[in-house]
Amino acid sequence: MVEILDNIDQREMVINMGPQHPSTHGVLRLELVLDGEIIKKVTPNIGYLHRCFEKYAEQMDDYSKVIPYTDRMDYVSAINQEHGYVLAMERLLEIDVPERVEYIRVIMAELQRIASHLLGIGAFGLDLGAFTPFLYCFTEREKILDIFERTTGARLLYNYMAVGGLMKDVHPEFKTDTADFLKTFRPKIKELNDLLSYNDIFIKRTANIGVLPKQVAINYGASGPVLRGSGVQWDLRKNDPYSIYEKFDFEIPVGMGEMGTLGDCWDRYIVRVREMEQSLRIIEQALDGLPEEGDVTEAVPKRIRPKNGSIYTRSESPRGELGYYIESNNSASPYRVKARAPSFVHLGMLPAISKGSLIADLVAIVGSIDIVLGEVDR
Amino acid sequence: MIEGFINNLPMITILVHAAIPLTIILVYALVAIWGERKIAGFIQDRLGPMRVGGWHGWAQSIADLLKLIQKEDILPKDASRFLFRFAPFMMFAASYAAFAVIPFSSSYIGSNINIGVFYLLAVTSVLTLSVIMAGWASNNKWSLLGGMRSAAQMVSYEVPTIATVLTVIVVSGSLNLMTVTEMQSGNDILGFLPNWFIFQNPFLIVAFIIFFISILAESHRVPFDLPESESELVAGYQTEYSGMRWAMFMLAEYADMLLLSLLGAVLFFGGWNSPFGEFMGGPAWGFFWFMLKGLLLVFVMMWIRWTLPRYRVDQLMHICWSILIPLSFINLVLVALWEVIFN
Amino acid sequence: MKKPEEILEYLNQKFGEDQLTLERGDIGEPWILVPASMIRDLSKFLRDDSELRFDMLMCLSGLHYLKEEELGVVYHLHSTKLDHYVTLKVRVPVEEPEVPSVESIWKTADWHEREAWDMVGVVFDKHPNLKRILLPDDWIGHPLRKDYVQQEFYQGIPTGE
Amino acid sequence: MGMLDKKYHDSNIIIVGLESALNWARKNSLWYEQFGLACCAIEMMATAASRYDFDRFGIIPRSSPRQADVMIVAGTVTMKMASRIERLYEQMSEPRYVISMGSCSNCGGPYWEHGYHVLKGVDKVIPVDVYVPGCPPRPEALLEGFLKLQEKITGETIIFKKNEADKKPETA
Repeated sequence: MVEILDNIDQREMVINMGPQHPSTHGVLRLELVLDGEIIKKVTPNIGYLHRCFEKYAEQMDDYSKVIPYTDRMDYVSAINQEHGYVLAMERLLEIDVPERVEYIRVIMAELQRIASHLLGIGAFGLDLGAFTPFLYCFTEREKILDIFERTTGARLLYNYMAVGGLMKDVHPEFKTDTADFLKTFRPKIKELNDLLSYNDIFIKRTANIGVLPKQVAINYGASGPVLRGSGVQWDLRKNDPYSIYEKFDFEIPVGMGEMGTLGDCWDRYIVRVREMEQSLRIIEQALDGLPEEGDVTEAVPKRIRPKNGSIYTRSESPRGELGYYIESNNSASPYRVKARAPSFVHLGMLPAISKGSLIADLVAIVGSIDIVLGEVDR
Repeated sequence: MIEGFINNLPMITILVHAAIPLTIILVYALVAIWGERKIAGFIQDRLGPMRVGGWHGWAQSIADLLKLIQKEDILPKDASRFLFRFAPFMMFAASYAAFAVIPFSSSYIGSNINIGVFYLLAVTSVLTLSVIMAGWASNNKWSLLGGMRSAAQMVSYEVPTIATVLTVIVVSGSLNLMTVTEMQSGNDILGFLPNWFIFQNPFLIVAFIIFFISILAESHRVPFDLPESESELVAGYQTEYSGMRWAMFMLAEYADMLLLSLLGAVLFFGGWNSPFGEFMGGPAWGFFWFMLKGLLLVFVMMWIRWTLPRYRVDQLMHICWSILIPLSFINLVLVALWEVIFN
Repeated sequence: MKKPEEILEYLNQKFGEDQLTLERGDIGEPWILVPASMIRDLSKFLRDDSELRFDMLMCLSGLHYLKEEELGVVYHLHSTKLDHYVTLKVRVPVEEPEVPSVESIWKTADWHEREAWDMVGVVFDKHPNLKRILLPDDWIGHPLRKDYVQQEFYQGIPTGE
Repeated sequence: MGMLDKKYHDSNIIIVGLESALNWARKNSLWYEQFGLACCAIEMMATAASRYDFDRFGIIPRSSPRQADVMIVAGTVTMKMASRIERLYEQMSEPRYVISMGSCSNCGGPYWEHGYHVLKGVDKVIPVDVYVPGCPPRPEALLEGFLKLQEKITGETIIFKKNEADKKPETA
């Protein structure tokens, strides 16, 4: 650090990167203690979007009524939230689900992962001043939302999965639509790479910034692209396979520190871009294996009254490890539903990563850990 | 023709010489703001303004202007009143005053002083002052940061601008912009190329590139738009401004863009000389060619804005001090050598 | 890949027979009931022991048992190296809800414990700054208590209909 | 707007001409404030993106409240956020409008019953001009909300203050 003469009166400036700020991805307040533009201390204040999900889950008089509220937790990847909750319930009640339902769920979850990453990457580019990639990503995302809309009827929050099956079967042209999307989307990733990923200014703004070492990541409980960005080969779809993920072969992209040190913003970003390609591979294999016949609502129990017990199930949401701890006490309404949100944990790491960086870097770091406030505040 | 009528009524001459650049700037600003939104729309494959006033929303900027007039003009309680009010007008005055020496066409120039370039660079350095004034006066932490950033950026980017302008003066030998343009008329380089400075000397192409980068930074356009960077400092030094005061900042920014592009056109692309030599010469055509070159450079600035991300403050300084400045001085020496050897 | 039962035997050798008991509901996973005073050094042992190496605290949730008048804290641990899981549960009476904080062992517990304090009212002693994290600081009561009554007004704004 | 409400009692040719010009200008350049609360913010961004494109109507985002005319309350307003929303509304310069987007900000939405921390409708804190129903409303619904706001603006007169406009007597 540059040494400052002692007689110069230098006071730190406390500034609120407040609940309304163009690049806090929603209502997050960061109290910054600044010395010039160098950040001495960051204290995130959250809770501006606390919507009482857990209290609501306890008041619902039926386990399946909680599903619309899980959508609204991480509203950018609603299908993955439902998938996590539904998996937990099926493990608790030991229901086994028909093959066709599992395949449709995996296809929808991977499509939602691509849509969520597109938004995360677009917003990250927007934070660094690149306005156009944000709009190109949204154009692609709209195509995925069209597929969801024809199947579930909604664009963003679907309430599509039920405990033990699905609300209703997929749209007749679901397979052809998804296949068309796969064909058109693959060259678009290359275009995005040319425009943003290997853009020299983008690399200068993201390499060696917000470095998250491997050990700190694990100790802080990081997961998903943030953990993989630091070089840890950890993906629940491979390491702790749930649903039918072990049927598909796909790699887990891991940050290698190509552009700077291992675990910087660029690594976390490029892991998300490469993950989209892997999701495409999964969807292709799942589309081929999708069984034609099978009623999707046959295994859905009429009434759910689990005996008392508890279960903790984790699934790989686009932001990381999404866990549901459900405790039942022999009644129709859940006794306790606790959602372990990855963004909540990643935001807890922010003070540790961003000490001594500039404001512009802090914006890049917040963009690279890709948080959604609905999930942080639940 | 204009000279005869004006000389014997001094008051009228001042008004006319003041009014002509003002109308050019105002008409250009309205068209440029609408143009930027259409270009942005085109680059991002969307439509841009369509509904306002009929064909492709041509009346969009007029609607914006009329609305901004109706906006309440908020003066923050403990902002320093006079500086807060004065900053936008000083900023526009700085770039507007510099239009006096720009030779719009062979028969019209504001004031044909022989230190044209020197005057222009001196007046535009007042811009930095007004941005810092705006940043400090609005008593808002974000604008203070924006103001400090712009202080560092605009002052340090004047050095490469002046260095590259110097290389052209070395070739042209005179500071008067009218004579600089006259020297570039005719087209006998390699038979068909117009002998603009950029073709006369290969090192002047390097000089133009450095010049273009530094005028991007001078008028704080992306990738150097740190003083009012949207995503970091809310709205930079403009955070506290609303209504017409903020509109004055927008006008000043677009006027500054036009001014520096026109300067680039004069120094490197032969001002009002037509690319076909005598074929479309003459004062009226001269004005057309001159504005075309200026607007082309403005178009490139807008094009860059919607494709590149933004630099960080220290990277900005690094580029200026350790790349652009040494390069521009070396280029100055090389241009001088080339001149000595070949002419 | 250790089963919860094997982990319990391993722990019993270390911490004595009567301390920990393995409980199992009618359905779902078993958990180890841990007395509150022991939780911190048990966690340290779980993380540092070469046999166990639980380096990741997946989830920490607070509960309120109305009938038994108790507050519960559930820890879900996972070892990324040896890939096994364990669930610990601590139950404390509602009157003195003190539970030692494990923030020094797993950094992620910092926010999870603040949330448990905010929602259920479990006091984690020796926690660096135990403040409300989700609700505003001047909020009355802990919402996830079964007997929680919602306050009528908050700073003059009606919370009800 | 009430600029001239002291001098004239009813509209006449001069006022009508000026009025319609000012209303036309205010209607066609509504700059919304770039901040979103929850899921509706994602739909707001999708509306600002290429397919639905706010810019066709002259609507662009402005990050500072000073330069914004419309505040789109896109998402759930919680108790902690209520005072911030009020503060932001006060920062906006005068001819300002509020579009309450989504059933959460209209009336508490899916969180009306047990949502202890959710404000049951943003109109408890700031005056709202247009309510857009839906959870989240489709981009077309948000655009419809803007068209409704534009109709409301064309109805405004500079003779009476904004909120007294609807009480003005039914003269010609």
